[in-house]
Amino acid sequence: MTEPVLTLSGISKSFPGVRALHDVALELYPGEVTALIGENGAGKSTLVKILTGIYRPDAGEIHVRGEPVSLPTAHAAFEKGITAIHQETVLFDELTVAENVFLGHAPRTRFKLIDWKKMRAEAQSLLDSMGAELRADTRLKELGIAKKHLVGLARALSVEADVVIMDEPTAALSQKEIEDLYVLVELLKEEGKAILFISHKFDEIYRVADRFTVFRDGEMVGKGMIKETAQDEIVRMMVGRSVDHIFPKVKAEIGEVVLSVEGLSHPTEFADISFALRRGEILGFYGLVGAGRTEVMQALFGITRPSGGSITIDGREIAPRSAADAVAAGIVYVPEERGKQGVVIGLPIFQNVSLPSLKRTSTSSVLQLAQEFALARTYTERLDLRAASLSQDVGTLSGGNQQKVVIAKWLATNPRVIILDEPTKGIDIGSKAAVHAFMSELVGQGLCVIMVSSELPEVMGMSDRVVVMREGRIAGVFDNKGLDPVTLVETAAGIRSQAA
Amino acid sequence: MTDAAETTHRHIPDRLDNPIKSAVLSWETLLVLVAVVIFILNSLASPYFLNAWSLSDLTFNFTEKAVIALAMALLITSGEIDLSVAAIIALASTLMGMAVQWGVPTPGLVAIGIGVGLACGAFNGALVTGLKLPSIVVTIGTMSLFRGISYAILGDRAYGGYPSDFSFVGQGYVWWVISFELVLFVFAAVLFWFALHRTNFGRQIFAIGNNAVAAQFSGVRVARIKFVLFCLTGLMSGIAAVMLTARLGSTRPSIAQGWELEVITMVVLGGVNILGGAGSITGVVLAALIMGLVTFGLGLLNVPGIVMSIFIGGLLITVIALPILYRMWRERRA
Amino acid sequence: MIRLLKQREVMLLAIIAIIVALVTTRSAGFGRPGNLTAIFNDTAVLMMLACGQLVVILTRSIDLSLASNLALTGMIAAMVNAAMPGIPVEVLILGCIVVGGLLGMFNGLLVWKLNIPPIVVTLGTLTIYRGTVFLVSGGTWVNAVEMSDRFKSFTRAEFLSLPMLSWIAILVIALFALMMLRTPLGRAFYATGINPTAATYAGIDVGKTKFIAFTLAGMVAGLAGYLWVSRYVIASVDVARGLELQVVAACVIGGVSIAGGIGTVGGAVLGALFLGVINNALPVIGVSPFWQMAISGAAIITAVIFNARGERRGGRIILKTAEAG
Amino acid sequence: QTRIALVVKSLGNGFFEAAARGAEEAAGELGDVEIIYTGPTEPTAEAQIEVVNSLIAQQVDAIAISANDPDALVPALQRAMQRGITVISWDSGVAPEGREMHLNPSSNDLIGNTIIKLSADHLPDGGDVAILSATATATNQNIWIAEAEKVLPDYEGINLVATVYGDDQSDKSYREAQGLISSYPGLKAIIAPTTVGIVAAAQAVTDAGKIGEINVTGLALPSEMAAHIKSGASQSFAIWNPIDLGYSATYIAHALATDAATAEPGATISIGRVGEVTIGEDGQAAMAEPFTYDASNIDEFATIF
Ligand SMILES: Nc1ncnc2c1ncn2[C@@H]1O[C@H](COP(=O)(O)OP(=O)(O)OP(=O)(O)O)[C@@H](O)[C@H]1O
Ligand SMILES: Nc1ncnc2c1ncn2[C@@H]1O[C@H](COP(=O)(O)OP(=O)(O)OP(=O)(O)O)[C@@H](O)[C@H]1O
Ligand SMILES: [Mg+2]
Ligand SMILES: [Mg+2]
Repeated sequence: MTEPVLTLSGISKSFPGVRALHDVALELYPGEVTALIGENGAGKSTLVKILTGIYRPDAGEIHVRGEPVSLPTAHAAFEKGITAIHQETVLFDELTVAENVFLGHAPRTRFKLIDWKKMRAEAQSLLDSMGAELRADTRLKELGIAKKHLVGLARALSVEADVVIMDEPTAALSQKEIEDLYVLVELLKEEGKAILFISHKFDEIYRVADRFTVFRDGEMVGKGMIKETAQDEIVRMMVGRSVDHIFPKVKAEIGEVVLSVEGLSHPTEFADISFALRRGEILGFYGLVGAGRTEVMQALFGITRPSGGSITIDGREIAPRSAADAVAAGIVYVPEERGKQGVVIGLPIFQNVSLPSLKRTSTSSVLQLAQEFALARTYTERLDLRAASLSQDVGTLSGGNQQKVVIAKWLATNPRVIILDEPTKGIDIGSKAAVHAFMSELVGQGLCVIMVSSELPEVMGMSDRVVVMREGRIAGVFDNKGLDPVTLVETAAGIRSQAA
Repeated sequence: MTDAAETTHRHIPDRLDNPIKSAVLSWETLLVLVAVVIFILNSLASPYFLNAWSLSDLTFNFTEKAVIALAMALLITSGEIDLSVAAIIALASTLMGMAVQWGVPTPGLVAIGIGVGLACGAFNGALVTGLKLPSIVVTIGTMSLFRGISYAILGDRAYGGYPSDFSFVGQGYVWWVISFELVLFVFAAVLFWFALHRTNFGRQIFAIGNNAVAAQFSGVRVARIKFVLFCLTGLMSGIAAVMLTARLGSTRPSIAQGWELEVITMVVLGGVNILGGAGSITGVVLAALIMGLVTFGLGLLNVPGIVMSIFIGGLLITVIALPILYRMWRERRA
Repeated sequence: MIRLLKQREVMLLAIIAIIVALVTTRSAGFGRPGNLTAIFNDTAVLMMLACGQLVVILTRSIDLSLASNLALTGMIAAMVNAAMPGIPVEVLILGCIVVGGLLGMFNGLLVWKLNIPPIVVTLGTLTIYRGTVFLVSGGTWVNAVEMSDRFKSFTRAEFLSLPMLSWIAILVIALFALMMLRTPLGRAFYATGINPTAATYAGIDVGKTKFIAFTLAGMVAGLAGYLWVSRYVIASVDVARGLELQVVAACVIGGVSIAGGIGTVGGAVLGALFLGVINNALPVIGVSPFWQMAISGAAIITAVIFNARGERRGGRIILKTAEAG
Repeated sequence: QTRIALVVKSLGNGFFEAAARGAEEAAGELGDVEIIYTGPTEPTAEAQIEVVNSLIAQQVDAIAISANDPDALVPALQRAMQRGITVISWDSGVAPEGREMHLNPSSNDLIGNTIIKLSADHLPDGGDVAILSATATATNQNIWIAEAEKVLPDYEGINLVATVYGDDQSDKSYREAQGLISSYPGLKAIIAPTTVGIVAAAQAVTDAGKIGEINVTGLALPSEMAAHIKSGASQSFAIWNPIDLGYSATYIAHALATDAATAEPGATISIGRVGEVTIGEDGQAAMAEPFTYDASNIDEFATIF
C-alpha cells in the first residue's frame, strides 16, 4: 500500500455553541479519490477550511508527506501543495478571469510588480488545457454560473499541488459539464494527485471515488474502499439509521386547471412560455443549469417584470408587480438561494414565518406576539423543524432546517400554487427524503406544485409532468408515464426536439 | 423525519432565555448607566446643575436634533442613511422665511416647513428607491443641493420678522419648566417607539434591514417602505426646522450647519446598527439625553465646544467598543 | 468591461474639457495654460486625498476623518516649525506622513481588531482629531511670520513651470496608480471590496488589508496637512473643515462605487479635478458664489445617476436572439 | 465678586484671543472680577445659544457677546436679562431687544470709509478694486461693506468691481482671491475686511506674482500680516486694537452689572485707560478710530497682537 500524502489525526474544531469537528482523522493517497460523505452540517466544509488555512483547528495534527505542518494562512496551504475548490463560488465578479485564477500568486516581473502579460498568457493556456472555452481577459461577472465554476477549478489547478480538494463541485454544473469534470478528475489521478471529493450524490461518488470516509455530527464514523461497500451501508453510517423511500410519490387526485401561463416573454431572459398547472399536480421544470427556469419562476412571483404574455390563476388574470402581489394572488416561491433570498438571517424563526402573514397575526397593524407564535408553531411543528426555540435566530439553523422555515412561511399564507426552485440542492439524503415526502403531502391537500430541479432522478421520481427548458424557451412538455430519462437529457441539451 | 405520516411532533418552545435577564444585559441598560454616571458627575462638578431651569434649558441642546434622530433611527435600521437632514432644515427654514415676507400666518408657516421637509424627503426617497442609488452618496449630493438652494435664495441676507405666536413653538413653555419642544419630542418618541416596536410596519423595517432581498422575496414591499422612511425623515427634519426657526426667530442659509453628523452620532450611540437590522427607540432617546447631559454639563464648566466634541466622539467609540471588548475577553477566557 | 471603465474616465475628462472650453469663451484667461496649471495646483490636495479615500472605499470602508487628520498634522507641522525653524522641511514632511499614518492606523486598528463599522469609527475620530487640534494649539493660529521661509516656499518652488505642490501630487497619484495596478497589495484592495470571503480564501487578510488602507489614507492626509499649511500659510482649528465629504464626492463623481471593489485612481483624480474646475470656473463666469453649493450638489447627483447606469448589468441574456440583437 | 462672560463668535481666532487678554487686563484693574472667556467652536448662532444657556444656568453677572447672528440670539439673551443678567454686545452686534447696549469697535461709517481710503491712498490715479468678505451672513462685515459703498463716490476713479465671500476659510478665500485676480486683469486692490480673508488674499497675490500690481488691504491683526507688509503684498491695513476692545467691553459690562452706570442714551461710561464712551440714541457706542499699520510701525505691534 502506498503512503498517504496527507494525514490528519485528532482534529477538533468548535465554534461558539457548535462543535463542528471532534477528533477526526483522514488520509489521502496519491492517485486516488477519497470521497468525504456526511449529512448537512456534518463538518465536511469545516475540514476543508482547516486544510486550506482558513480556520485553525483547536486540536490535532496535520502531516504532509509524513512531516508535521501547521497551516496558519491560506498562503501556507498553497505552499504545502494543498488547493481547493470551495463549496461557495469564492471568486471576484469585477476582475478578469485571468486575475481570478492568479489572485494572490500572480507572476511577477524583476521589480516584483505583477506581470499582467505573463499572467494572461498562463491563464489562457491553463483554461485551454482544461478544454474550457473561456477567454482569460473577460470579466468574471459576464460568465454564467457553470463557467464560473470552471474558473474556480482553473484557480485550484493554477498552483502546483499534490492535494486537490473539491467541495460539492458538481452542485451547480450541468450534465455535460459534470462529465467533463469526471474526465478532469481522471487526469488528475493519473498525474498522481491525491483528491478529496465531497458530494451528496451517490451515483457520482460510486463513479469517481476509490475510498470513502463518513462523518456524522463532526465525528468520523467509518471509512473504507468504495468498491467493497454497498450504498445502504454508507447511508446507515451517515444518518445512523436506514433511509427507505427517497421518492415517496403518492398519486394525488388531479383536478381542474389552477394556473395557466400564456406566451410569457422577457426581452433578454425567456420567450414564449406557456403551460398549465392543475390542482394536485407536481409539474417538474427540467433543464440544464442556466436554462432560465429561475427567471420564469421569478416572473410568476412578481420579481422579474415580463414584457408580454399573461398569467391566469383560477380564471383571473393577474400581473404581479411585486412579490407581495403574487402572494396575495396565491403564488408563493421557495427560492434557490436560501441564505440570500429565502430566510431573513438576523430575525428569529417565528418572525420569519409570520413575515408574509403579518396582516393576519395583527389587529389593525399592531403586532400580536401570541398569535405570531401560534402561527409559527403550527407550521414549523408540522414540518418537524429541528430548533431549540422559536425565538432563535434563523441563521443558527442548518441549511435543511432553514428550508423548512421558508416552506412554513409560505404554507401559513394558504397559497394556491407553490414553486420550489431546486428545493433539495445541497441537502443531504435524509432531509431530501423529508422534502419529497412533504411535496406529496402538499399536493394531497389540493395545492399545486412547480418543482424546478436539475437532478434527473428527482424530476423523474416526483413529477406528474415535466416541462423542459432550453436557452430561455420551452423545449418540450412530457407526461411522466413511461418517460425515458434520455429523452429529457437530450431535449434539454438540444440534441432532440420534442416529437410532438 | 422520513415518515410524513407521523403525527406526533416534537414541541418547540417560544423562547428559552429569560426576557428579564436579556433586558438587564441590553444596550439600553448600558446607556442608562452612562446617563446616570454623567448626571451624578454633573451634579458634583457644578453647583448650578441641579436646578429645574438648568435641567429645562438642557433639553434645548438636543430636542430638535433628537426629533430627527427618531426618524433617522428607523431609516438606518432599514439599512439606509440620510446625510441631508440639516440641509433640509436650511431649505425649509428659508422657504418659511420667504413666506413670512408674503404675510403668511403661523399655521401656514408650520405647514410650509413640514411640507418642504416632506418634499425633500420624497426627493431623496425617489432617487434611492426609484433609481436604486446608494443613499449615502445621493444624500451627500442633496445635502449640497438643498443648502445650496437656500444660499441661492438668501445670499447674504437673513429672513426675520416671524409672527410672535410662531415663536411659541420654539420658545414656549407648556407648564412651568416644561417646554413645548420637550413635549413635542416626548410625544414623537412615544409614537416612533410604537411604530418601530409594536406594528407590522416596524417589523418589516427590521426585516428589510437584516436582508432586503429576502424581505422582498417574503412579500414585503421594500421600495415602498424605504420611500416612506425617507419621507418620514424629511418630515421630521421639517418639524425640526419649524422648531429651530421659531426658537431662533431668524433664518440664515448656514442654519443647523453640521447637524447631520450629530444626529447620526446620536442614533449610533443609541445602539442602532449602522449597517441596519437592529436598533431601538429607547436607546436613541437615551443617547439624546446623554448628549444633552454631556454638552450642558461641560458647558457649565465652560469647556469649549470642540473639547466637548472630543468627549462625544470618544464616548461613541468607547460605548460601541465596550461590548465588543467584553465579548472578546469572555471568549478568550472560555 | 475594462473598455467601459476607461470610457467613463474619458467621458469625465471630456466633460471637464467642455467646461473649460465653455468658460474660456466667456473669459479668455480661463483656458490659458497658466490658469489651468493654477487650477491643477489648487486641486492637488483634493486629488491626493481622493487617492487615499479611494483605497479605503475600495475595501468597503469609508474614512470621514481625513480632513481632521489633515488639520491636526498641519497644525503640528506648523507648531514644530515655529518652535524649531532649524528642522529641515524634508524631515518635517516625513514627520507629517508618519503622524498622519499613525492617526490612520488608529482608525484601521479599531476597524480591524474590534470590527467596528468604519463609518462609526471615523465619525468618532473626525471630532476627536479636530478637537485635538484645538487642544495642541490652545485655539491660537500659527501665522505666516512664525513660519520659516523654507517652510513656506517649499511648495511654491517651480520646476518646469509647475509648483512643487503639483509635482508632489503627481508623484502621489503615480505611486497610487502603480500600487493599484501592479502590486499584490493594490489588487488585494480590490479583492477585499469585491468579495471579502473570496479574498480570505485567496490568502488575503481582509481586516489587515483594511488596516493598511486606512494607514495609507492617513499618510496621504498627513502629507496633505503640511502642504495645506504651507500653501495657505496659516494653521488653525478650522483648516479644511468640511473637506471630508468633498473627498467622498470626488470619488463618487469619479465612478468609485461606495459599495467597494469598483474604482480607479484615474477616476478619483478626475472626480477631484472636476470639482476643482467647477469651483474655479464659477467666480470667473460671474455666477453668484451663492449658487456654487447648489451646482456642485446637482453635479454629484448627476454623476451618481450616470455611474449607476454604467454599473448596472443588463441581465444575464439567456435568449440567443436577444444576444444577437 | 462679579463674573463677566466674554462670549465670542468662535474660539481659536487670534482677534478674540487678543480681546480676551484685554478683558483679563481690565479684570485685574477692577479687582474682584472673574472673566469667563467662552464661545462655540463653529461660528453659528445655534452653538452660541447653547453657550448662552449654560451661562444663564451659571448665573453669571454679565454677558458681553460678539454675536454670530443679530436676531437669532435675541430670545436667549432676553431670557438672560429676565434672570437679572446684564447683557451687552460688542464687535458684532445683537438687535436692540436682545441687549442693553452695543459697543462698536469704531463707528461703522468710519470703518467703511477707512477700508476704501486704505486702497485709495495708494491709487492716486484710481483703478479697479474688489472686496473679499467673510461669510455672507457676517453682520458687521455687511454693515461695513454697505458703508464703504456709500462713501465710494467720494473717491474719484475708485471703481468697486466685485464683492466675493471666502467664508472665513483659508482655502475658499484663497480661491476667491485667485478668481478675482484672473477675472479682473486690471485689478489694483483687494479689500478684505476680515483677518482670514486678508491673509489668504495676500498669499494669493504673492503666489500670482502680482506684488506691486495688486495691493491687499483691509482689516487684520498686525501679527498675521507682518510677513505680507514686509513682502509688499500689502501696503497698509487697519484695525482697532482688539485688546482695547475686550478691555472696554469688560469695563462697560462691569459698570452696568454693578449699577455704577445705566444703559440709556446719552449716558457716559468710563472705560479705564481707553477713556470713555457715550451711548448714542440707537443704544450704541463707538470705542475709537481704526488705527492704520504699515511698514513703519508693523514690527512694533506684530509682537503685541
Ligand atoms: N463560521 C462558523 N461559525 C459558526 N458555526 C459554523 C461556522 N462554520 C460552520 N459552522 C457550523 O459547523 C457545522 C459544520 O458545518 P460545515 O459547513 O462544515 O458542514 P458541511 O458538512 O459542509 O455541510 P453541507 O453538506 O451542508 O455543506 C455546522 O453546524 C455549521 O453550522
Ligand atoms: N452569471 C451569473 N452570475 C451570478 N449569478 C448567477 C449567474 N448565473 C446564474 N446565477 C445565479 O445562480 C443561480 C443558478 O442560476 P442558473 O444558472 O440555474 O440559472 P437559472 O436562470 O436559474 O436557470 P435554471 O434555473 O434553468 O438553471 C441563480 O440563482 C442565478 O441567479
Ligand atoms: Mg459544506
Ligand atoms: Mg435556477
